[in-house]
Amino acid sequence: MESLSETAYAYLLLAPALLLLLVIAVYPLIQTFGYSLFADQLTGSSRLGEFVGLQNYVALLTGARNFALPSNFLPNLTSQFPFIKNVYSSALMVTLIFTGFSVLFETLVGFAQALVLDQDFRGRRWVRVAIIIPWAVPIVIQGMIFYLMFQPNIGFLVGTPQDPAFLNQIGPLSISYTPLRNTADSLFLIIIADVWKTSAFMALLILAGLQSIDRSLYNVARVSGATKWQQFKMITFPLILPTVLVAMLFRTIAAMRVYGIIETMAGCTTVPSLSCLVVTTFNNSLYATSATVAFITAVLIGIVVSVYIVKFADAEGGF
Amino acid sequence: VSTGGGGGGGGGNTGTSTPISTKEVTEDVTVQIAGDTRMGDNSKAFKKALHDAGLPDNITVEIIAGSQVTNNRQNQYQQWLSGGRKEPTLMMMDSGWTIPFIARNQIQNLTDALPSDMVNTVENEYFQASVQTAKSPDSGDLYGIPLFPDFPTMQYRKDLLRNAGYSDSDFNKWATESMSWKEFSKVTKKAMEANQDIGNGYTFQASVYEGLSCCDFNEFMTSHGGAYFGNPEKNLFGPIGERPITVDEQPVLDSIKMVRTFINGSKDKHSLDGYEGNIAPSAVLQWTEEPSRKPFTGGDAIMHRNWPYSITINGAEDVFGKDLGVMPIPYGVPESEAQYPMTGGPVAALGGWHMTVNPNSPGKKKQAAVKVLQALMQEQFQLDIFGIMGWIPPRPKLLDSDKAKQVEVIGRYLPQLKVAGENAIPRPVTVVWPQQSSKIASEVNASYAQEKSPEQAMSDLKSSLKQIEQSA
Amino acid sequence: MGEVKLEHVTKRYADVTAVDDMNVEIRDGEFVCLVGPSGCGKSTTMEMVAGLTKPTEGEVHIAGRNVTNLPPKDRGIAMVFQNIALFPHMDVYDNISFGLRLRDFDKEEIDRRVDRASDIVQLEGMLDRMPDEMSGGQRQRVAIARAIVRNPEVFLMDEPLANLDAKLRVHMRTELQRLHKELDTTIIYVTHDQAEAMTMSDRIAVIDSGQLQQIDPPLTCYNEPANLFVAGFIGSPAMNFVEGEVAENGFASENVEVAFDPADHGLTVGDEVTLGVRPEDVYLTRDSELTTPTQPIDAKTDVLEPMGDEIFVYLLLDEEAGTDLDDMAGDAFAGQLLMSVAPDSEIEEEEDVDVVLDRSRVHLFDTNSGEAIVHGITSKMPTTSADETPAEGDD
Amino acid sequence: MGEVKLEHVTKRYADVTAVDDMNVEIRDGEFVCLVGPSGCGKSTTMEMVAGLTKPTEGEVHIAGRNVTNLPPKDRGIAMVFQNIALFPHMDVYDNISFGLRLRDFDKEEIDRRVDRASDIVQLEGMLDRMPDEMSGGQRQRVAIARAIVRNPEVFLMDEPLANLDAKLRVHMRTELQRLHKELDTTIIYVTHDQAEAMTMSDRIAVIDSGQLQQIDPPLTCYNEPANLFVAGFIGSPAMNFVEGEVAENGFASENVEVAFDPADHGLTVGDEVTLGVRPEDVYLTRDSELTTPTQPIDAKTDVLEPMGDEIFVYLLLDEEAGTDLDDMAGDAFAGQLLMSVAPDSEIEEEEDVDVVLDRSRVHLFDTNSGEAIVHGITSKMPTTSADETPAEGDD
Amino acid sequence: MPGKTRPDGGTNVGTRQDAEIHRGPFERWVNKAIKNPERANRAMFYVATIFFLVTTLFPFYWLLVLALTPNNLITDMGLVPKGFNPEVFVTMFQRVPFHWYMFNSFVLGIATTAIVLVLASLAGYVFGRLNFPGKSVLMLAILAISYFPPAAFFLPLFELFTGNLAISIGPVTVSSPDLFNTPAPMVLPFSALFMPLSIFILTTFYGQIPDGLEDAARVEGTTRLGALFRVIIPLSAPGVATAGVLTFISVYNEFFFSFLMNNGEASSWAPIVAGILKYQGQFDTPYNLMAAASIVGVLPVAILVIIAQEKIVSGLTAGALKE
Ligand SMILES: Nc1ncnc2c1ncn2[C@@H]1O[C@H](COP(=O)(O)OP(=O)(O)OP(=O)(O)O)[C@@H](O)[C@H]1O
Ligand SMILES: Nc1ncnc2c1ncn2[C@@H]1O[C@H](COP(=O)(O)OP(=O)(O)OP(=O)(O)O)[C@@H](O)[C@H]1O
Ligand SMILES: [Mg+2]
Ligand SMILES: [Mg+2]
Repeated sequence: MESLSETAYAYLLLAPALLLLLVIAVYPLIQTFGYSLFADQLTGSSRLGEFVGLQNYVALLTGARNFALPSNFLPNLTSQFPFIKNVYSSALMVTLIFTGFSVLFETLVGFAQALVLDQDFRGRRWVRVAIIIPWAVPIVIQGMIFYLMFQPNIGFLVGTPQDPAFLNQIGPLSISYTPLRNTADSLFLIIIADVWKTSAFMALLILAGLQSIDRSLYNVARVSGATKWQQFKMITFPLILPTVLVAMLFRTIAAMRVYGIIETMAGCTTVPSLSCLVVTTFNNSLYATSATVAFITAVLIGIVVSVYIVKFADAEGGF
Repeated sequence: VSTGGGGGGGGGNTGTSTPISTKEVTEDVTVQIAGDTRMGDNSKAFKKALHDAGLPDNITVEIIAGSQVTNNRQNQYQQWLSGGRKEPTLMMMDSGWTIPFIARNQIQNLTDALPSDMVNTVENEYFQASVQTAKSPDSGDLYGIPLFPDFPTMQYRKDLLRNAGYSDSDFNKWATESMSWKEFSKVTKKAMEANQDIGNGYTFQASVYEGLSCCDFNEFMTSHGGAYFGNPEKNLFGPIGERPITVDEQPVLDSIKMVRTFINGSKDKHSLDGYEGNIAPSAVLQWTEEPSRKPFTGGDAIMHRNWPYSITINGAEDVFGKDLGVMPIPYGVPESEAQYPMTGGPVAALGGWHMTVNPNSPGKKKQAAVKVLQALMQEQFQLDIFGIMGWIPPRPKLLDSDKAKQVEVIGRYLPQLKVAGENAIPRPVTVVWPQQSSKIASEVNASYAQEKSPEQAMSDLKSSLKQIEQSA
Repeated sequence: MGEVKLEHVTKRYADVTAVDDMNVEIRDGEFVCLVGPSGCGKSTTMEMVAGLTKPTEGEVHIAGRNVTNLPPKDRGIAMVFQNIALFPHMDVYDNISFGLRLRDFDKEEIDRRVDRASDIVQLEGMLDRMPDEMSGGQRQRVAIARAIVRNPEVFLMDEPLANLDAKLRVHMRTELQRLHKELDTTIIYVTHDQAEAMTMSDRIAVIDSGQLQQIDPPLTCYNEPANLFVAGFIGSPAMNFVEGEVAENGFASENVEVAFDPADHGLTVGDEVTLGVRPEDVYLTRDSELTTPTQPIDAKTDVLEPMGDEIFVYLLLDEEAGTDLDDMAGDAFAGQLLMSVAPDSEIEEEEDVDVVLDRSRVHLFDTNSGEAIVHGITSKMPTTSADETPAEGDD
Repeated sequence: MGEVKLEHVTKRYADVTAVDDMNVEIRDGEFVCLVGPSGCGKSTTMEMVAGLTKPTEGEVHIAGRNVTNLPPKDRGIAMVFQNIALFPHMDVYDNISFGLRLRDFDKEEIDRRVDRASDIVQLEGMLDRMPDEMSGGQRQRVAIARAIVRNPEVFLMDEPLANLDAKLRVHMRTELQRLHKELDTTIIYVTHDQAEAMTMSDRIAVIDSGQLQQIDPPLTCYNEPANLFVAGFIGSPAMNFVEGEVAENGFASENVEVAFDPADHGLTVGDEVTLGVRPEDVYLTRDSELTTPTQPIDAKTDVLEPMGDEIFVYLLLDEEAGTDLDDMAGDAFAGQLLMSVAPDSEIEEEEDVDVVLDRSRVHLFDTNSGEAIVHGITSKMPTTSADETPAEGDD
Repeated sequence: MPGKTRPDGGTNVGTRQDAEIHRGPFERWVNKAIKNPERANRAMFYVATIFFLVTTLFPFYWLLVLALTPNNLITDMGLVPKGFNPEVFVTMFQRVPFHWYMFNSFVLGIATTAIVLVLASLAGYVFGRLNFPGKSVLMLAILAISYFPPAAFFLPLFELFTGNLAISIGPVTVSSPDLFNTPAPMVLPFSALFMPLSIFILTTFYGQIPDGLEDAARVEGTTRLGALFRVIIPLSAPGVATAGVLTFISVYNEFFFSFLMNNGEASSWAPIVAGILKYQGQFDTPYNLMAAASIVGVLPVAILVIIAQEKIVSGLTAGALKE
C-alpha cells in the first residue's frame, strides 16, 4: 500500500472521510440545491411546487421575497451616506455585525485566556476547567442564563425606570430597560453571551497551539535579546498563527450561521440573522425559500472567509 | 438513484380519508401518543383515566412526552408526517397550527374516518371556537378532536384592591360581568395609589412572539371591535388572498393607543383619551408568559393577564389562595358597538390542543386509536383529567358540573372560564399564519415601544400581510 | 568588558549534578574552550552563563556585574546552540537578522551585516531558503551566522562546527579567530575536537562530571596535564598509562620500568604511581634518535592503523593480553601500548620490536588521587651516571 | 545479503540538484564512508537508500532487489539520523526499543538487546530519562543505540559521532567496527571526520556537488586521489597545490619547480598542470633524509601552529603574499605552502628556511579538467642524472 | 550595556555595538514589568486569572442561584438565592430521567468523537504532510461544507435515515434502512458536519511535526500510518485532544439533528438538551429545574476536560525536536 504513489496514497487515506462527507454532506446539499429551484408549496401533500429555475434566487436578492422572511435579507442601499439605511433591519447586516464583533472579542479574550492557561501555577488545572467550561454549556441554557439576567423584574442586570441598574446608567453604552426587544441592545447582549461561551473555544485551540511550540526556540530568542513582547511577536505569534487562523476561520463560519443563542435570548424577529431566515422559513414549510437562503448564506460565508483562506495559504506556505 | 426529491413530497399520505373500522380490537395493540410533558409527567393517571373511561385493556397507550416548545413540535410532526412515519398513531396538535396540517392533507380526516355520531358530538357539544380550529376551512370536515381549550383571564389581588376600597361585591360582579378597559385602568390606577409599595399595576405579555399576535394583541384589538381580516365569522381561516386586511382600521389603532397609554401615560403622543396611564411597566414589551407572571406571583403586581395554568399557581394556598381574583378580560367597546361579529365585548384568545390521527399508521393501530379517541371524549375522562392535569374540559357544560367545581383552586373560577370560553376568539390560522404572525408581533411591539406611530405601524403591517396573502 | 566569572556555580537536576561548584575566571577578550566527555556539563555551564538555566548555587558575573538573576537579553551575549534551533518559520535571512531586527537596526545595516555573515559561513545565495530545505551543515552555519552578526560582549558557542566537513571547519575556525581578534570579544567555546581546542583557544577548560579539572593554555594542558583525567582526555589518540609503583631506582611495573631517583621528585619508595606517555613519545629503538630514552621495552606489534600521515601501532607487552582497542583509549594499562610512527616506517603486524620512551616527555601521576607529580623525568638515573646505558631493568 | 546499488540516481529540488547521476555499488558487508563538503548531497543519498526520499531519476537496489518504490520498513535498514530525531515523548528505553517493539520481540529479548546497546553507547542507568533531560552527546548515543539494537541488512549512519568527545568517538568507532565484523552488515557511513573515514571504512566515497568523485579504499584516496577535488578534500590539513605548466625539464611555476621528463608521464610541454603535495611531504632541507627530494625551495616561515604531536608551519614563498590561513585550505596556490614538522623541531616564526618536497609523493593534475595525471614522480630528472644536485631552478 | 569602543577593523561583521532595544509604550510597559519580572509578572498574571475566573464562572454561579431558588420565588433576583432548595437536584431526576439523557449524549459524543478523530487524523495527515494534486481544492471543498446551516442538510438526510430513499440498481430496488430513533442518524451527520473543523485543526498540528521524526519511525519499521499513530499523533496530543474535546462538546450540546432524528424520548437516544426541555411546560418554565439540570449536565464535560487537559498541555519538549 505504501508503494503507491504519493497521490494515490493520499487519496486512499482520504477515502473514508470523503466517502462519509459525500453521503452525509454532499448528497444532501445537491438535493437541497434541487429544492431551491422549485416554488414553495404550502398546501397539498407535496413539499414543493413547480420548477421555477433560479427565480427564488432572484426574488431573494431583489428583496421581492422579504415578506416571507422575519426580516429583510439584504440591506436597503441608498445613494446617500451612510449608504445603508437602518443597519439592523437586514439579516445580512445583523449577521455581519455579530460576526465582526464576536469573532474579534472572542479572539482577543481567547488569546488572553490561552496565555494565562499556558503558565505554570498551582491549581492551573482547575482554572483551565473553569475557563473552558462555558463552552460546554448547551445553548438553550446559555440563552436562559442571559435571558433571565436581562429580564426586567427577574435579572439584576436590567432595572426599571424607577430603579435603574448599573447597565442602564453608563451613558452612551447603557442599555434600555427592555434590552431584549430592541435589536441594537439585544445584538450587543447576544455578542456578550457568545463571547462568554465561545472564547473558550478559541482559548482551547490557541492553548493547544502554544503548547506545540518547540520551547528551545525561546531560548534562542532570549539569548538574541528578545523581550517577552518580542518573543511573542516574532516567535509565538507566527508559530501559532495557523492555529489562530483555523480557530478564527471556524468561529467566523459559525458566527455567520448564528441562530441558537438568538432564538433563546431575543428571538429571530428582534435579531434576524441569516440562519434565522433559514430556520424560520424551514419551520414555516417554505422549503424552497429555505434552501435558497441557505445557499446564498453559504456563498456569503464563502466570500467572507476567503480572507482567511488567503491568510492561511500564506501562513501554511501553500494550501 | 431515485429519491423523493425534486417535487420532493416524501411520504405518501394516502388514505387520509379512508374510514377506520370501529370494530372491537381483539389482539393486544399499543398506541403511541405524541403528547406533551404534562401528559408525560402524569402518564400513569392519564392511562388509568382512559381505561376508566372505557378503553379496552388490550389496548396499551404509550406516551411520548414531546417538547413544549411548540414550534419545535410542529416542525417535528411536519417531518414525521411528510416522511410517512407510521408512529406515533395519535398526535396532540396545538389549535394554533392544526390547520396547516389539514391544508397539507397530512392528518386523518375524521369526518370521513369516524362514525358520524362521534363527529356530531364534537360539533355540537364542544366549545365552538375550539372546534373551528380543528376543521378544514375549505370542506368543513373535522380533522381533530379538541382535547382541551385554553382561555386567558385577568387575575388580580383582592387584598390589594380591598386597600383601594373595593369589596367582595365588586369582585363577584366582575367575575362574570366583564368591565371595560377604561374602568379597568381606573381600578388599577386606584389600587396602585393605594398600594405604593407594589411595583407593577397591570402585567401582560407583549414581547415579539407568537403570543402577542395570537393572543394579547388579538384580545386588545378584538375587544375594541377590530379584526385582522374583516369579519371573523367569514374570514378568519381564509380564503387567503381574497379577504380584506383590516389592521389599519380605527378600532385596531385605538387598541394600540390604549396599550401605549397603559405603558406610557398620557404624555405619549399617541395616547387614548379617557384611560388612566402608567399602569403597566414597559417591561411587558419584553415579557412572555413566565417572566410576566413572576412579579405577580412574587407579590409585586396587581393585575395579571395569563392562562389558567397560572391560576393554579397563583391561587395555591401558599401564594394568594382566596385572595386571588379572576375575571374575564375587559372589553374596549361593547359587542353592540363593534363593527364585526365576534368582536367587541369581553374576549379571550383561544389556546388549547387537539388530538389527531396519523393516516400512515397501520389499520390495526388506527382502529385502536379510535378507541382511545372514544375514551378521550367521555365526559368522565374529561372531568377526571381536569382534576389531574388541569385540562379544561372541552365541553362548556362540564364547567357547570359539581365534579369540576371540586377541582382544587381552579374549581373556584369556573364561571369566569366559562365566560372566557364563550367569548373565545381563535387566531386566524392558515398556512401563511406563521409568516403573518411574526410580522404582526414585530410591528405591534414596535408601535407599543413608541418606535412607530400606530398608523405607520399598521399600514406597514397591512402591506406586508397583503404581500403574504398574495404569495400563497 | 566581557570578563566572565563563575563563582561556586552548581547546577543540580533531580538525580544528577550537572555542574559542581565551578569556579572560573575568564578574562575580557579571552578565547576559552570547554572540553570534556559527553554529559560532563559543558552545555549546562554555557546555559548558566547565558542565563537560560538558573544555577542551583553560586553566582555568575559578566563584565563585573552579578548577572545571576538577569534575563539573557540583558547579559550582552550571543550564542550558538548545540541543537542549532533555527526558527522554522523564518528563512535564512530572517533567522540571521533576528537579533538585529529586535534592535531596530536600519535596513541597510542589517543587509550589510547579514551579507557579511553569510559570506563568512559560505551561505551566499541561500538567504531565502527555509531551514527545512537545507542540509545539516548548512543549518549549523546559519546558526553561527545568527550569532556573529551581533556584537555582543561574550560569544557562547556550543559545538558550532560539529556538522561541518574538515575543510569548512578550518575555514570557519580561521574566521572565528579573525572575528575574535577584530572584535576583541570574549568567546567561550565548547568543542570535542582537539585540534579546534588546541589551535583556537587561549586557554582550555577541562571538565569532568561537572567539575573543572584544569584551565590552562592548550600546550600546558597537553604537556603538563594536571591529573590523570586531563592527561587521558587531551590528545588523540590518548596517552598510554602504565600503573606501577615507586621502587628504589625509579618507576617499576610488570612490563615497563623507568629509572630515576625518587627523591628528586619528592617520591618515596612504595608510592603507587601511574606512568603516562603519549603515543608519539614511544619510539622503535631501532629508529630512535632520542637523547634521553628509557630502557628498551620488549613488545610485539598487534594491529596497525594507517592514518595517511602517520601509522598507529598497537603494541602488546604482555603475551597473553589481546589488543583491546577500546581499553586502549585512555583506560588503565593492560599490557598494551599505542605508538605512532611515520607512514614510511617499515613495520608489520605481529612483529617483535623493541621500543623506548622519551624520558623527558614521560609523566607520573599519583594513582590514587590522580594528581600529576612530574612532567618529564629530569633526574639522573640513580645507579650509573651516564646516559643510554642499557643497564636499567631489562625484562 | 546487503549489497546496495545506486543506478543513475538523481535528486532534484526546486532550485538545486542535491544528487546528480550517482552510480555506486556497495558490496555486501562492506563499510563505506561518504565524505564531501557540507551540502554536497550525502544525507540526501542516505535518505534515498533508506526510502525516505524518492529519487527524481534512477534506481536503488538493495540485496539484489529494486527497492526504489519500497517503503523504508521493507528495505531492511537501520539508520542514525544526522539530526538525531529521538522521539521526544518516549524515554530512552522506549526510544531504543521502538523498532523491536514494532516487531513484537518478546520482552526479555528486548531487554537483553537494549541493555547490550545501551552498554555499548555507555548509557547504562539512563534508560528512564526523557530526551530533553539529556546532553547533546547523550542524545546522539541514544540514536545510535536505537539503530544498533536491530539486525538490519544495511546500516545507514549519518554523522553518528558528531557530538561526541574524542575519547568516546574512539570507543564508539571500535564498537561499530566490532559490530560490523560480528553482524557482517553493510554499513554506509557519513562523516566529516577524516580519521573516522580513514580508519573505519573499506572504501571512501568522495562526493562533491552531488556527484561521486571517487570511491576507493582510504589509502588509495589519500595517496592516489582521482582529481584535484579529492586531493584537496582528503587529508587534513589539506594538500598544497601549486599551479604551473609543463616545461621541457619538468614542472615549472613561479616559486616551485620539479624536474622530470614530461614524456615519461605522457605530458607535453605547455600543458597546464597543478602540482599537489601534502604538508607532511614537505621537509626542511636541513632535516631531510629523503632519497628523492626535489630541489630546495626558498621560503620564510610565517605562522606556527603547534598541535601537540606536530607543528604546522605556514611558509611564504613569495615575499609579498601574506599568509591567508583560509586560502591555504586547499585553494589554489598563492605563494604559500603548509608543512608539518615534529614537535621538537627547532623552528621559529619569520625564519628563512629551505624546504624540499618528496618527489615520490608529489601529484600532478590537469589544471583544467582537474583529473589526476601522476601520483609520485618516478621519472628521472632529464638534465643531470644524479640526485640532490642543487642545479635545478633555485629562485 | 556599557559602551565600549572597539577598533573598527572594517571587515568585521558589524561595526556598531548592539543597539539598545527600541521600545514602544506598550513594550515599555511590558519591559518594565520584566525588569522586576517575578513580582510584576505574577501580579499581572493573577489579576488576569482572577478576572477570567470571575467572568467565566459568574454565570455558573448565577445558574446555581437560580437552581437553589424555588421556582415561584424567581423574581427580582439578586446575587444570592432567595430561599434554599437543594432538593431541586433530586426533583430533577424524578421529573425526567435526566441521567439517561446524559448517558445518551455521552454515547453519541464518544461515538462521534471516535469517528471524527480517526477519519480526520487520516485526512489531517494527508493534508498536513503530503503533497498531491487537488489538495487545495479538496480542502476548500471540505471547508465549504461547514458554510451551510444544518437545516440545509436536514430533509434529504431525514429521508435517507427514515427509509424513504430508494436506490434502484437494475431490477433490484434497495431502500435505505429506517434508523429513526437510533443513534446512527445523529452520529453520522454529526461526524460529517463536525469533521471539517477537526480536519483543519489536525492538519495544522500534524503539519508542524518535523519530518525527521516520521522518517525515524519509518526507518525503524513502521508504515506511514504506523508513524502517524505512534509518533505524530502522540506528539500532536494537544491538537488531538483539543479536536476531540471540541467535537465531543459540540455533539453533547447539538440540538437540531438530535431533536428531529428521534421522538425525544430518553429510550430513543434523545440527548441532554431534549432532557432539559422536558422540564418546560406549555407556558410554565421551571427555571430552577432547568438550571439544576444544566449544572448536572455540564459535569461530565468538566470531567472530560480535566482528563483531556493532561494531553492538551503535554506540549512538545525542547531540544529533542532538533530541526
Ligand atoms: N527540501 C529541500 N529543498 C531544497 N533543497 C534541499 C532540500 N533538502 C536538501 N536540499 C539541498 O540539497 C543539498 C544536499 O543536501 P544534503 O542534506 O544531502 O547535504 P549533506 O551532504 O548531507 O550536507 P551536510 O554535511 O551539511 O549534512 C544541499 O545543498 C541542500 O541545501
Ligand atoms: N533537564 C535535565 N534533567 C536532568 N538531567 C539533565 C537535564 N539536562 C541535562 N542533564 C544532565 O546533565 C548533565 C550535563 O549535561 P550537559 O548538556 O551540560 O552535557 P554536555 O557537557 O553538554 O554534554 P555533550 O557533550 O554530550 O553535549 C548530563 O549528564 C545530562 O544528562
Ligand atoms: Mg552539550
Ligand atoms: Mg547531511
